[in-house]
Amino acid sequence: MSVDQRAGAGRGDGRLPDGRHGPGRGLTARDYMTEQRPTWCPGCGDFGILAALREALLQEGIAPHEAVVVSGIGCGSKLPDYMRVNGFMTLHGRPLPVATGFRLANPAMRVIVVDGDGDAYGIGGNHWLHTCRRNPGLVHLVENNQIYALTKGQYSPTTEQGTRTTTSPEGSIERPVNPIRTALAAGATFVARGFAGEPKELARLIREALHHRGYALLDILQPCITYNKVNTYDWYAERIVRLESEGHDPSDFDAAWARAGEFGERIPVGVFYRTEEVPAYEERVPGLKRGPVVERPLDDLDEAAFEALERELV
Amino acid sequence: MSVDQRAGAGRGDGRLPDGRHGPGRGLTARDYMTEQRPTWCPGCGDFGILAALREALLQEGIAPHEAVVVSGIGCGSKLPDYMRVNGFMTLHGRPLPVATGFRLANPAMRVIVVDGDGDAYGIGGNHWLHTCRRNPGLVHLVENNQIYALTKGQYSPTTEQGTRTTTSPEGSIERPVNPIRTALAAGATFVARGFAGEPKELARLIREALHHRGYALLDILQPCITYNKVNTYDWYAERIVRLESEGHDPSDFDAAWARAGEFGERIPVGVFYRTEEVPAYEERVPGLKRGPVVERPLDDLDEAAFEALERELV
Amino acid sequence: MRDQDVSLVIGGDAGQGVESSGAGFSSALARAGYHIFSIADYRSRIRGGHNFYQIRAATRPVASHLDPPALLLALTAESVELHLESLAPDAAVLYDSSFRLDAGAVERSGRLAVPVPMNEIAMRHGSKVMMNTAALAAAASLLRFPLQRMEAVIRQNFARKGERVVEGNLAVARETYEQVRRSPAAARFRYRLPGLPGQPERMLLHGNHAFCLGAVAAGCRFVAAYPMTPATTILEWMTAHAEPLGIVTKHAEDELAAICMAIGAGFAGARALCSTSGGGFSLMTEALGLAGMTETPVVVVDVQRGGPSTGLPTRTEQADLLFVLHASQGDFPRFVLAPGDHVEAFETAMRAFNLAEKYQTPVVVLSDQFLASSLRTLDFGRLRRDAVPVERGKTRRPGEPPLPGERGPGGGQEDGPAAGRDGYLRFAFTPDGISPRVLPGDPEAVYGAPSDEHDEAGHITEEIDNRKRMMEKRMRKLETALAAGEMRGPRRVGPAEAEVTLLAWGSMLGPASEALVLLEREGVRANLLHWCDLWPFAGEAAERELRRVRRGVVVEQNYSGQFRRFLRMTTGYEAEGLVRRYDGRPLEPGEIARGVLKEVGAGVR
Amino acid sequence: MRDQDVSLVIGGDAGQGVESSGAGFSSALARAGYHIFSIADYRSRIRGGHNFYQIRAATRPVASHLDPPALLLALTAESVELHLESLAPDAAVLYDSSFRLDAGAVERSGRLAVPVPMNEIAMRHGSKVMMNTAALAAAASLLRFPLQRMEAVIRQNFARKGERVVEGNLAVARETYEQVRRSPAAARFRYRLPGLPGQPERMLLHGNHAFCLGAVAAGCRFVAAYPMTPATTILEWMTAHAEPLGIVTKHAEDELAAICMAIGAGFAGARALCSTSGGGFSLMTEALGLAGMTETPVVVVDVQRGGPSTGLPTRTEQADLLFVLHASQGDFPRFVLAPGDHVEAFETAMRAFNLAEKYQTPVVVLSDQFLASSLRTLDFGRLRRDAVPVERGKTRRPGEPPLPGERGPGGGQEDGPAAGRDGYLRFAFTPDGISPRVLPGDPEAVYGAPSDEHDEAGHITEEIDNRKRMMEKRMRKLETALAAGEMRGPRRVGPAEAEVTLLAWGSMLGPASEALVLLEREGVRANLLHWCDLWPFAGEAAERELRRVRRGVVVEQNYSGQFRRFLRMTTGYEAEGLVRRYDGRPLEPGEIARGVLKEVGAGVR
Ligand SMILES: Cc1ncc(C[n+]2csc(CCOP(=O)(O)OP(=O)(O)O)c2C)c(N)n1
Ligand SMILES: Cc1ncc(C[n+]2csc(CCOP(=O)(O)OP(=O)(O)O)c2C)c(N)n1
Ligand code: SF4
Ligand code: SF4
Ligand SMILES: [Mg+2]
Ligand SMILES: [Mg+2]
Repeated sequence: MSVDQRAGAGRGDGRLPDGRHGPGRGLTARDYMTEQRPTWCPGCGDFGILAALREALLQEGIAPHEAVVVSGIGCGSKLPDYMRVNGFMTLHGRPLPVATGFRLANPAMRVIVVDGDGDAYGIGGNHWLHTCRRNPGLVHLVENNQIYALTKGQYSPTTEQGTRTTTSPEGSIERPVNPIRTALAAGATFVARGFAGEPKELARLIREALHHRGYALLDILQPCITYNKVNTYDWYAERIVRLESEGHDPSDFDAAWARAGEFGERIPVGVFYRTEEVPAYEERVPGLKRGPVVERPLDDLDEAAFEALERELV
Repeated sequence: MSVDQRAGAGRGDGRLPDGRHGPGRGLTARDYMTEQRPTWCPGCGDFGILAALREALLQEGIAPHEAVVVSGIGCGSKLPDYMRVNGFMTLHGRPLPVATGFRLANPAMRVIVVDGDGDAYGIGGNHWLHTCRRNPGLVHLVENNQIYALTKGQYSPTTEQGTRTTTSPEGSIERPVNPIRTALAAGATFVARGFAGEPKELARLIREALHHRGYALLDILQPCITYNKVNTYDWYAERIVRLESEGHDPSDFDAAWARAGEFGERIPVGVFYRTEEVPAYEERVPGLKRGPVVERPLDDLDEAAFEALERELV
Repeated sequence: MRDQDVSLVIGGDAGQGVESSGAGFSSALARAGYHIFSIADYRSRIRGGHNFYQIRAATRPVASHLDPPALLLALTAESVELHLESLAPDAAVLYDSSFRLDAGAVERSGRLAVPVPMNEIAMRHGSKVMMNTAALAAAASLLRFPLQRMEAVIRQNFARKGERVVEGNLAVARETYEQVRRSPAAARFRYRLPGLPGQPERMLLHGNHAFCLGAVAAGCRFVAAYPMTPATTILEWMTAHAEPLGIVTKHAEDELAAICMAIGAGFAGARALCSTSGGGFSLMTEALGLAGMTETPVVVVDVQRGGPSTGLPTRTEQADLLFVLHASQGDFPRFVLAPGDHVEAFETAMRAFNLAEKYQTPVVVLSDQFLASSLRTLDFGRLRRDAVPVERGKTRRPGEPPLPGERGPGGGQEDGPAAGRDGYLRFAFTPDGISPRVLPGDPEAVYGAPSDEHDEAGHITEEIDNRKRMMEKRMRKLETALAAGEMRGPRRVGPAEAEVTLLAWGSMLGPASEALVLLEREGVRANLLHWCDLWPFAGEAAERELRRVRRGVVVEQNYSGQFRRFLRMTTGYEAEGLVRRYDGRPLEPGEIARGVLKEVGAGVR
Repeated sequence: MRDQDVSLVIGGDAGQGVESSGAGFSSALARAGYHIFSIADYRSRIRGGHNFYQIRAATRPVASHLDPPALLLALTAESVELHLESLAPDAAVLYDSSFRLDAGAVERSGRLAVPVPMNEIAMRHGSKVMMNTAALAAAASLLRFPLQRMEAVIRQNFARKGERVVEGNLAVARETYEQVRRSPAAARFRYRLPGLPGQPERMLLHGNHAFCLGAVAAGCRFVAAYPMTPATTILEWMTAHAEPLGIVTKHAEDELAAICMAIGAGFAGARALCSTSGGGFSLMTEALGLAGMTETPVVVVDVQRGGPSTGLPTRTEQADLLFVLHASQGDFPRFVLAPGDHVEAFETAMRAFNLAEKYQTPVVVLSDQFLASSLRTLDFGRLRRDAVPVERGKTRRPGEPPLPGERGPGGGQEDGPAAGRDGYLRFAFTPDGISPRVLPGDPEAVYGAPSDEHDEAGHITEEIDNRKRMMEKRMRKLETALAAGEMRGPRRVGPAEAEVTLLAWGSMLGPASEALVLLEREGVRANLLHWCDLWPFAGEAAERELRRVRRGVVVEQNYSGQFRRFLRMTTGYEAEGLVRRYDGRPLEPGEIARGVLKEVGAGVR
């Protein structure tokens, strides 16, 4: 089922309740541009991710003011600074809870998290684990360059064993995280992998994620041309296989688990797993039954209600 | 293969290099006792875990001074205070890194982590995730009572969906962590589940874990008679099935993954998965090639070696 | 009617229901018209170990617990041993007749030994668990407290357990009440708490309740926290009221997440709260700086407990002061407020949310276990919502008309050099340091907020001149707040001129105030300066008052005299004396008075 | 030979190799016999944006960078724009002939414009990347610095890239050198850095190197950290030397884990280090209290950078002072030391590990980006290991003979009431507050260490009297350290009597010392009091020195004058003036001197 077929197909389509989103709203690529120039190394994979995100928002008709991009700290986490969109560049490892808080206070806005493999799977691992099972309506783009880039080349949670970095001069002795498998085990309801070297395809995956009801993890293979001389564009390109073209059924959890085990000679990209059966967290929060917090007046507690609270204490 | 058969079977047997450990060293149950009386509620599952741990150490011939029990904060984390053993009662959620540091500084001692489900899978989740893939030689006993007990009954990461607690008066809306599956996905090399209501059997499992080469997770179902009125002794007893008696092969990763999915009408206990193929982290640390840090003199850097360091800077 | 001021203690083991009995009796006394101040003393464990509950009931409002108690209700023999010494000379000791107890020792100490077959009566009408009912009825009887008041509380407490349980308990209460009333001891006991007809109904609430009421009154509709004694009841109260009031509450995976969620919600425009104790606050320090740097409003309440580290989890201390004032790397503006009592806790909550939004900064409220957990009565009308009207300052929602100066110099132009494409400068340099804030979602104001240093439009920059101006802009908010009179100087209690001045902050307001009365009884004319507002510090007001101090004694609950050092740092004033306690138990007025006398020595009078 | 003291700047874009060129030139100058002080100014990004590197070379030891530079080596046209103003009036500007640059403007400003076809020469002998070699050769030539010194560095730096690359670079260097030497500009340039024959070899190291050397010399064999600029090079250096020196280094999953690992290792008996910057330190505050409460030795170094929050990641600041002094809930003993320069960084590392073990507490070393990253030359023999012999105090390993008092009062008896079954009291009350510590593994000393309050044997207890005594015992360690003379008062630089006294701490030692010379040139007799040891604070020594201060000006790198406030809190002394910088760039001696003159105004002379 393609994105466009599914658009508007009920709860999981990610649309705002009032149908504000959607293509054909007169938005243009220019709307997502700023005069700020990226400080990334020329050739960095983050350029592809930036382009893909802009494209996806445009195609989905999500205007810059209707979304917020929450990022961590690292090379890739500077992304919101380089496009026109609401941005919150938070702390290393903490964008998920910040984004969750935002989403729970204002579920009418689209909340997109962009961070690095260090942010997401390293220092921020606990938030990730709990976000997977909590399932808030967030799109999570992990710029996975398998290295700590901004701090100049230490091994990251996804660095392959044996890789020499400044903190592993004899080769890293830790087995890497498998983000896809871990997310599946932790209960994620949308788990996908993309490649920064294919921005068009990546944009399509981001759109898929934007249509998901709950938490959508999109792990993005991102070449870092300066500090990762192993996992280059060519290295990835040689290994990438497409789940879609290999007949993978993203609704099949066991198949997803099996395919998630591959990362070596063959690296599958695409949607591993997706279910729309699990409600987004915010759909079930009792405190939101009266509507988004930010849309209610601050003084909606009237005199009688307040006195009732006091009377409970007699 | 039973524990006794395997004892002494090479690297994975958990023995000290000099064979100091082992049964028949004249140790008695009394050696593990203190005059300190547990403050747990009468009937608490933690009593069974305490008994099982004492029993396992005795049977393995690990003397109190040869082990250190590192705990977090919670009802169950008071355990080291109630037995004679070196204890380090650390912070809520942090026993794993403290224990890892201890183990890397002194791999000659047995390091056992005891903490709650809140510690291990809640606030300490990130350490857990990375400990699984890092594989240090730690035995990790999680007193999983599916509740925050010491703080008087809030939902924990393992509380079942829909359970009413003080922080989920309408029923918890988060899907619980599946500790077994998450550990498997994260790369754990020994993953087991025990039941506090069967201390003998539990002691056997702890002994298995003590024989493991790397990180051994033992998730222990622990009734909390005060705050968890759902998952009682009876509730567990009715559901427990034994992996061993059902012919499960712990070396079969896929079978382990499949069985780990069961938690409801049937709750498997026993060893889900075990491999001795992965070296313990400390076996591969370059800095340990010269032996345990704590056994080397503080001034083992001689004048010539120091000057060589200075000369690198010319 | 004569003035009454009676303290009583219920002592027993954890798990015996000491706290619920204490709360129940407090409630009965309150409904009978007494002013109440109650504290619970319990251990960080679920069962076992001695706990006690101290209730003070008086015909005038009371601000603190007060020793010595006139009555001990002993649920274990051990509690007699532990409390006997601290009782009033003519106190009574109520205990179960079956206890192996040296009644002679009690009598020799001058106290009245009152054995009552509570257990037996309980067993006769139901079961052992009804013994607490018997005990409360015995105490009521001894104090001549009307039986029907006890009956009402029993009915209410046991209602959900069914009629049989209610009836059983009522029977137990009646029989015990009668038996004690007719005992010779009753006649000898001189303390009385008769019913007080004509008194108005009052609330009976603890400090965390008061804070919660203030928070919801201020429009707080987002709470993220991780359970931690003694802050947990804030999250729990908020969660219990989440659905009807429309509050999003999140029990997060840890404190790092809790504050980050609150900051995310604050960024979105919610009034967001994060409640914790010192250990959790430690985990929040990094994110506190995030709020400071990105100028995101958030309120954090640190309900202090005994430290360091896990320390004394269920006990009180005021030892996070210097930490909270300076927590997180670098310099950034913050507010720190430490309410003195239940009313101030309510008001401080309201002020905190206003300050957070008006100044776009984090606000830390310093409470502690003593304030958080002590129960006291308040007249209706004492919690005045209108005293602190909701103010958001320069904040607007999407769609609302632009704020003055929102478009900045040269703003509003497409691609204008200063304001960026959106013509909106989220971090505009302004004379007062506060930049107009448009909540995310406005088509005319799309912007970013980075934890890195940034320019007026919110883009990351390391440029020198911008950095200086941005730093100054942020820090200027503190001066603006001071100039606007947001920060209060010390509140003076007692006479304007005094021989000795007590200097206190936070929860010590009540005990220190009551100590003044005791000092006066000793012939010492004393007054009190009490600070709620700690940062930014209203230095001028403080110095004005401090200049009048003849002999100053700081009263606080920590080892190192943190407030004393703080006063020196901010005003240069060095207090002569220090009365402190650091064993986790709240300073009691008598203890303060004695401590003050000792500190200022023979010099007084 | 005449005294030389020349500063030069290399400016260009990130990714252009500014830093490696600067380090290479520094190294060549150092080997030629110059004393060097170099700083890098770079941005928190991998490529793009202006960076620069400033080298000071002198014939006498230098303790700071010093403006104005005599030479600008411009790798981009932009760098001319940015630096021209700050150059010495007779400075030279070296740039590529192809730059579109208004040479006339340079000349009109009085400076010498020296265009060199560096790019062209580079292309001719190899490729564009060799332009940096050309640039360095050009600078060398202009300064009359011997070509063969540059050649040696080129050989070394390019050796691993193969002979062809080496040869190409050498050819580039030679041709450029020759061409500049023959240029008319060369004759007009008055600054010279000829070879200095006969000078001893020296180390060239940055502050983090010095700290690492001190740590390994002190027996530190365990490092856990999470990468964070500008502390990362500590972890990296340690890791690079892990195998040969037998150091366990762990790049942890986060800072929470890093400090907990270090504490676990410290508990086991290793000398354990944890390196971080302010943001990481924020995450460590909770565990700092764990170390304090369980009396576990651990050393944490906070290499400060520009805050708040992510702030200015690659820049310097001294704004974590008050935070670090009070971090974590509750009161517990800690040491805080802030070394002033490279030699003191070495020594402080050694002292830190001794203090941590002798007093069984956490020790925090406050460094900063300026100290951590500035390169300077040191004579061999300056890093004196024997100055701080390894001391473990009352610590023993399993198997070693018992420590005095180890068995405590009543200890040694089986089931003895006080000492527990093992007869060993890990937390024994002692007059000096330090309890004998047996490392885990001893059959005679099995014990527990809880983060909850505990008794002498290490069991959890909330008992009042024990709590008081345990709290006092822990805190007494600070008095013991002071009484033992562990803590140093201020170091005085300059004359004993002065009109103006600079008051500084940490890395400001060098710049402030050099400012004294400049002040003297202005006719102002100034001296400096510099503090390395901040907590426990040697108050008496400080007060003794402060009493002699006529006009005091605090010099520090933060907005709010944290040290100035700290001095007031600890001594009551309120400095008259404050010279501060808070844009992340290190204060420079000239700037300090001007600032001091401004602060004390016309009052001086
Ligand atoms: C608490 C904290 N610790 C450490 C850092 C330093 N730091 C900045 S970015 C980064 C890692 C970057 O790696 P990653 O998240 O993979 O992003 P990348 O730069 O590779 O895009 C680190 C460790 C920080 N900013 N905050
Ligand atoms: C940083 C921090 N946050 C919160 C707490 C309060 N706290 C103590 S125990 C506990 C949870 C206990 O749950 P669990 O780990 O499951 O242990 P249990 O009591 O159930 O055995 C919490 C939240 C704490 N001590 N430290
Ligand atoms: S260092 Fe790597 S990740 Fe960072 S900008 Fe350069 S290429 Fe991209
Ligand atoms: S509250 Fe639960 S976990 Fe804690 S001691 Fe009691 S039964 Fe055990
Ligand atoms: Mg990365
Ligand atoms: Mg639990």
